[in-house]
Amino acid sequence: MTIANFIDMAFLVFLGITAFAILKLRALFAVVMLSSVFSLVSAGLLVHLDAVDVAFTEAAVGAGISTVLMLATLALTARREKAPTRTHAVPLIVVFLTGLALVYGTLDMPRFGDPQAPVHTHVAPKYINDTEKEIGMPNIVTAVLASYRGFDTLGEVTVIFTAGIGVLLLLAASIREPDGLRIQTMDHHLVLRVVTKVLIGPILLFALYVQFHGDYGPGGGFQAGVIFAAAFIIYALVFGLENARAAVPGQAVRVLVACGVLLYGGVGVVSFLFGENYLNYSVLGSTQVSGQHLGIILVEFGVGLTVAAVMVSTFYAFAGQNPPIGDEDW
Amino acid sequence: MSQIVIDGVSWALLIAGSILVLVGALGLMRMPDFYTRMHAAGITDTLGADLILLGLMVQAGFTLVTVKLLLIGAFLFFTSPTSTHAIANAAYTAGLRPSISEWDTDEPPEGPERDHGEEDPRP
Amino acid sequence: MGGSDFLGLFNYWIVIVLMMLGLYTVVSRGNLVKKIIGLNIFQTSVFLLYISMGKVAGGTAPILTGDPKEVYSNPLPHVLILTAIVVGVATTALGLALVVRIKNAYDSIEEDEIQAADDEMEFGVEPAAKDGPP
Amino acid sequence: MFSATTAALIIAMVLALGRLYMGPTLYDRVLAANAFGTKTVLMIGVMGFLTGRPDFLDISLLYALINFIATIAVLKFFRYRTLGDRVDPDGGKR
Repeated sequence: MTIANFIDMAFLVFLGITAFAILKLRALFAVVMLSSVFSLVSAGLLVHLDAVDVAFTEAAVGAGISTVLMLATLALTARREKAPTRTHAVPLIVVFLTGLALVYGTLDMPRFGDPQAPVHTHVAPKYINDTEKEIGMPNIVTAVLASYRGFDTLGEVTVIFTAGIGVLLLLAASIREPDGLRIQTMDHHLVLRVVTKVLIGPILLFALYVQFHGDYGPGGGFQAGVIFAAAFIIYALVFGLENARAAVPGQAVRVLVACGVLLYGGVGVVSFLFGENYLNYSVLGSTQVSGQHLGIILVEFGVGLTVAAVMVSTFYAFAGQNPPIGDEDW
Repeated sequence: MSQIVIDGVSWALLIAGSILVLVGALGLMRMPDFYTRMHAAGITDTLGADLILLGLMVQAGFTLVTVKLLLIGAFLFFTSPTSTHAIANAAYTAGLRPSISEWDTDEPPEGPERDHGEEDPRP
Repeated sequence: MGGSDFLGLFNYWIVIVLMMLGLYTVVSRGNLVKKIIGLNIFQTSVFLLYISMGKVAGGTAPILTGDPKEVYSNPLPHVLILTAIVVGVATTALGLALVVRIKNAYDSIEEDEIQAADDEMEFGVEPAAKDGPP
Repeated sequence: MFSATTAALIIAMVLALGRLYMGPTLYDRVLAANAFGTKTVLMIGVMGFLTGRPDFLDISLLYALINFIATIAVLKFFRYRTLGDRVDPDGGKR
């Protein structure tokens, strides 16, 4: 057993323990902390399994945005799960049998890491061999994401767009304008304010780096969008939601949500006008490679715009709800 | 020859960092109350992390990797104490007091008495 | 079954365990936030299944190094899962928004209490099992 | 040598996970989660060197950042029970 196996197993066992603890604990706050750790561990495992781009996304999304949204929900709902009132014999049996069937199914699967597995013998070799020639960028994942499977990604961006609209429809109606004065809650946390002020610039810079360096290293629109959103969210957390809304108005963010999808779709239409297939970027530049580069940068920028805007407006919608619970209840 | 020196220095740094991280984690597990645990986790972690990163930097030499490690180190150097400070601040203002068993008097601690576990005080 | 089978299938087995833990959390817990977290666990385990299948022994991350003999792991699952993660958080946000609205409407996020309130509204019966006001 | 560091980090992660599970106060859990995050940052850095391709430190950097943001969110949640602004009901009259 090599050190690689050891890391792999250690991470998997961590995941199992964490998931079990999530099932067992009834304090919802602890559950949210554990789910943030779950996502950290799974991202570590993803790095180990060579999926650096995926780990990047999981780190930003799972440990950052998800945790913040879940905390916002807890602040608006309840802090503790009620004790179960019924027995769980039937779900337990069903789950056990399903698991058994799935384990039986794995016995016929190709072994972990087998290079001859069917997954590795069809389209993947084409992507790996042709990316350099056809797209001309080192990061195969970005090339496949934005160019070879551009339709998929357009679909995913549309799903994110739709989910964002759904959240706004559900929550925007109940954002109440308060009668009282809004209190800048974090005013006296001097250390936090200074450190945050120092860090926001580098965070935005890092997001830009991730956005535009995605062709050469791990990164791209999805990750960068989430990091952008994280910068605005930390600003809103420390300096107050009102100030954040003054800096980035909710209206503008909602417009940006649509702009990103439009940019993505628009690049496809432009390639139409040049007489090529939808989302074929080769015609955008003088050579195929330069066209692909331009197309991928534009498309990734659209993705980043939509993702960032959806995340920020979702956060605004959650944080803008007035908590129904008075201080003495806690 | 120089490779041996580089390896030696980086290994020493890595080992020192690993030991500090281990000690910190042990303290996090074994210390009796919240503030002592924070002491263990906060202080040793910052130094341990930076030592490990320093060890990696020595391995990497003058490359982009070193710049990134430097950034991570700087970031941890800023955020780790800030987080620890913020947690301590939140715990203290919420009324959690260090347990000082030797000087413990019968008087209740100052500040609003709140529930710090997850038990919901409401019926 | 030999040792290589164990190592070769260990990833899939743990993934299945995680999947079942997530599923069990969803079906057996009445709290809606907990259900959503269970769904997230299930989702992450599916991601891990895909990525495990994409791993090639001795391979490295699919970012070209310029070395023609380099073995790369399969980039296709990475692409699929990368987008799935972001879509996953968007749908999680939607689910949480629904939970917030349910809390506003029913003043509870426990499944049985919501069911009881629904029954009461629809049939006008006071359910016997209701323990205390929500 | 990187393996030794990896092993030390894994043990430290186990201990942090234990503290996270045991509690007993909310603050212990946040502390443990924060410590766990720091260890993951280091782990990913060391893992890059272990596999001989240390180009992926961007992920570590992102982790350090996200960990900080999550901690701030948690603390704001503790202190003020909301992630938005608090409203003073009498504020208009003062």
